[in-house]
Amino acid sequence: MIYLDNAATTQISDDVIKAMVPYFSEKFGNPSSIYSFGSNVNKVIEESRNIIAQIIGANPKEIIFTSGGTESNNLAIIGIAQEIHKKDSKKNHIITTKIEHPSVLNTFKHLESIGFSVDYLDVDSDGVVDVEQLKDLVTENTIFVSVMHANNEIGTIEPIEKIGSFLASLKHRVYFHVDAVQTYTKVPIDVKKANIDLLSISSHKIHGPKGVGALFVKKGVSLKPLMFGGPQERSMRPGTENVSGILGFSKASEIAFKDMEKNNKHMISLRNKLIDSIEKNISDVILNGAKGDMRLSNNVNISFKYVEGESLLLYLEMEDIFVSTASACSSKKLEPSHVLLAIGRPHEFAHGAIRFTLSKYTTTEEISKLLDILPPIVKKLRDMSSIDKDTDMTKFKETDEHV
Amino acid sequence: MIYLDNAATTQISDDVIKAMVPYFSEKFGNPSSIYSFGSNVNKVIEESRNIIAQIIGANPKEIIFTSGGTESNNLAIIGIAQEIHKKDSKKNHIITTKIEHPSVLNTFKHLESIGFSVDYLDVDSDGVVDVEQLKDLVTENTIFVSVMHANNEIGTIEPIEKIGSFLASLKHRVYFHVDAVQTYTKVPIDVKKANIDLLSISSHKIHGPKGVGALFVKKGVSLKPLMFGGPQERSMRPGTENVSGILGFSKASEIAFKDMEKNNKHMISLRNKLIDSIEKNISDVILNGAKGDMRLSNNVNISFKYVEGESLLLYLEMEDIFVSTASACSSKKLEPSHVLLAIGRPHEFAHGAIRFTLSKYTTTEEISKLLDILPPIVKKLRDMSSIDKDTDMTKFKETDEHV
Amino acid sequence: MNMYSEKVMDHFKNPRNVGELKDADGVGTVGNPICGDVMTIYIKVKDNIISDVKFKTFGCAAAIATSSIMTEIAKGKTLEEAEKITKADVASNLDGLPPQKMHCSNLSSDALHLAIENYRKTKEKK
Amino acid sequence: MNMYSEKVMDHFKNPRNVGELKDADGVGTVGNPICGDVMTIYIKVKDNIISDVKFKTFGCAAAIATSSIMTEIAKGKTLEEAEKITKADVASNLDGLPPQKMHCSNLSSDALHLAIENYRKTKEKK
Ligand SMILES: Cc1ncc(COP(=O)(O)O)c(C=O)c1O
Ligand SMILES: Cc1ncc(COP(=O)(O)O)c(C=O)c1O
Repeated sequence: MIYLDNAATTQISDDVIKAMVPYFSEKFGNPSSIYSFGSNVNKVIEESRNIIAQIIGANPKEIIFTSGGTESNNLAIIGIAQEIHKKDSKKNHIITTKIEHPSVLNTFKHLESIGFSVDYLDVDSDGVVDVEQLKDLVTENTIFVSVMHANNEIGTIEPIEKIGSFLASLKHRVYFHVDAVQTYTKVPIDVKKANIDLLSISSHKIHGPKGVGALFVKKGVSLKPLMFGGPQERSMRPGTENVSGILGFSKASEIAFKDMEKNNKHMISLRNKLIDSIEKNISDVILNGAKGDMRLSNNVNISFKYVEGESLLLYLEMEDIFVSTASACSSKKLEPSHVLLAIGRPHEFAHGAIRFTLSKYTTTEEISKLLDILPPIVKKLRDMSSIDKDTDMTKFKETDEHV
Repeated sequence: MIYLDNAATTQISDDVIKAMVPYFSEKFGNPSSIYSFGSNVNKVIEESRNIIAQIIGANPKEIIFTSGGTESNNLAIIGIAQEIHKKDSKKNHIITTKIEHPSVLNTFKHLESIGFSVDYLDVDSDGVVDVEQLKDLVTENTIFVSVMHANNEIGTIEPIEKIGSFLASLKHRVYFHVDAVQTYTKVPIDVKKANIDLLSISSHKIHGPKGVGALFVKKGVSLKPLMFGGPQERSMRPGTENVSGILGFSKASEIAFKDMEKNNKHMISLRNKLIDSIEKNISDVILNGAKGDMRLSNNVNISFKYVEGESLLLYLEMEDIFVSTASACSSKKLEPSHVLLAIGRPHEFAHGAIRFTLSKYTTTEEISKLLDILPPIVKKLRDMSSIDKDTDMTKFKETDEHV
Repeated sequence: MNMYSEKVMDHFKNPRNVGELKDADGVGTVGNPICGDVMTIYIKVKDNIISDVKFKTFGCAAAIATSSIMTEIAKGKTLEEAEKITKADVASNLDGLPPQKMHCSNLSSDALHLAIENYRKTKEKK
Repeated sequence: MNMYSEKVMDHFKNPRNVGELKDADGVGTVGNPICGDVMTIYIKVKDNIISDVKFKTFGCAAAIATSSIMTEIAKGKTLEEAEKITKADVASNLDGLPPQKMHCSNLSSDALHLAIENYRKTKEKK
């Protein structure tokens, strides 16, 4: 198997599994218990908090464990919007970008539906958010701005430090949330220096277990919780803690952070080889997303014109190669990716986009094999295709109804 | 170690761990992916849904996986309250009992704080909810009623079938939520026969992993979600699924359900032995909760007068015996249990309550050892105590301020 | 296993009758690259019978497989029989399609019907 | 490890000076069974010095341990010295207490001070 869908989810490292298993069997106590068999388990949670806090330049008390990136995003966005709006009802404006993950976009749509005023920032053809537009849009009634650290589909890294320092320079307080699910332990970050108030991360994207994530909540920032119950996570996120999950997440964080530079170097070299060879050996392709340093180390996203992404994906699957057509979350939908449309790709090219996302486990041999297999598959599908470079696309543009 | 805190959390069975591990390592795909490596993982989720649905008499489509009992309760309560109130703003009344778990009570307090009108039903001295009072309180504006299936502290089983059929007999639609976290795979339930609309369950109470639970949502009942994002769990609960957790939960459910009768028989016999021997060998004790069939098979809750619970707990811990003083969730608080106060125990006895909760793994030898160790510990603490049966409690009653 | 039946995967992997018919008697194109599917069906007609049929498709696996099976179903049928082919026929010949892909079977029957219409119109004009 | 220091656990496990002093010169009781803690401290006074001290406590481990350590601290002190014992002294002599249990160290110093007050009042009357 050649697994190139690491932006969707990753394989757990053996060291992480080994660390987790005892917390299923012998060490199964409830961390809320006052006896040692429970409070020892609680200590593991506090150590995990410490490890993750250090990686992002936070204080351990500023880390709240959640059930994943989606919950972290929801808690941050709904939590700060409700909290601030409750205190000052004039404050009702919130800002994000057009290329966020559905767990941000749909949360904004929810807030919009209950009366908040929302602006969605444009991005340029590389997918870089328009900071000048942001500066124009922020008002005294703006509660917060949410911008992802890097896009999950096209891998473009956003200028969050610039946005953070702009927001920090304002006279009125505008909070800053960053969805760092795709960059955590890949792009270094210091939440203090970047003036971030809320930062979302997820375990299963960094070779940790699924179903666990965290939210950094800057000291002094208070959120309306999504859920109510026991006193866990300072009542911001009640419920018996997913102990083995939290431990697995911190272990995976530790391993990934230690080798960050080495892993990035490895992935960047394979990423560049993949992009360069495809551009050289296959005609009519477009790289989606930024180039070089502004691109995530493990992301390659290419539109193969005149070919539909799902077909390409399934032909690759027959060769035991696993890639993605869009964000894994929306892969059951038929609409083309909102991210590719936002960077200005015509629909017919947006449909032909394939995302290859590497991990530290990806090898040169795997990339070479992919590069052997890919051109004949693209050729076969193009030979079969009813459109090509001579097709007059304008004749289709009128209808937008599905037949 | 003699572990008698199985209402707080349980040890995972080896079979469950064995079933989970492959979904950490080889089978790590994202269930939302369209290629087989992901969709095979999705199949595991659907099989798990099936298993759990069968146990409670539901349709698989009616099961939504969550991060635990707390989230299930929050999703049910906030979800139905918001959904119905949005459609008909006159509907603003909700009812629960005084003895619910904090994840229900604090969620009601939250709804109360944003304007819902709330009634908390009384219970009798056994902890049985007052159904006649419920009948008096229900109005045309009542949205739903939430009653736990069995109480987590004192083990009293509530007449939920009676409540369900009363609610179903009303002319106007009043929804029924049941927190079945403590009874799932211990007390048989059929959600259809009991006229239940929403039912919460949790994995880590039945020898499954922590951080996973489920909510039964009857076909046709729609809830406002707590979180927004991808299309997982029919958009009612987005986020990459905790695959190994869900599988572990269904595996644990299967095992527990298969042996339900056998396990109950075993636990009831040990439970009765424990209650009878304590009542016989230690003076001035009171059993908290109902007797016989109306008591959960694994729960023993006893107030040892003139002794404070935490001290007793820690003396037992020195003997490697683990018990609880109140609900694990609130065990860091100093206030006596709201449940023991609701059944009318005076504060000084409420402070001396110890909960022993058994599991299928509890042995006769363990119970015998406990019964040997307990009387001298109680005696030592009573000898040390500043109150006894001759103390005039009334002289204390005036002050209620903490010194 | 992905979401498709073995039959769909077989037709997707080894599509029958791919290509153009240079001297086609009728051609039908449906769909829209904006939606991600464009199908063209070419037919040769001899004595009121579809004697040859080919397709070209830009689209997902379901679009390709429905095009392929459609060519097999249509070949050798009279025009009247071919006009009666429904999307349900297409889907059932493929042992079913996932719900969100059912519109593809629509597309291929529409393309065939358009090709027949095109043949009739051309003949009238002659 | 539970939330308590080894020193707390030692005093909880082997409390010093448990019991009543039948012929006590001063007795102080504080706390409330409603809150879960009641402490009684008994003192014997000789030449303005606390010559003996005992306690009885209904309460949690912290309540028992603070009572126990208080008897050790107080014994042999002059009344004036004993009156100056603060809750901080008690907590630090136990190598600290969890935040939510700090009120227990309050209780034991209060109980001692009440016992001294009781001794003084009784003496005046005589
Ligand atoms: C950028 C981004 N944000 C949020 C998420 C959601 O994280 P999770 O799958 O842990 O809910 C994802 C992954 O799907 C993501 O890529
Ligand atoms: C009755 C009851 N409801 C809800 C919960 C919460 O479940 P979880 O710990 O899975 O969040 C518990 C356990 O703490 C419980 O006993």
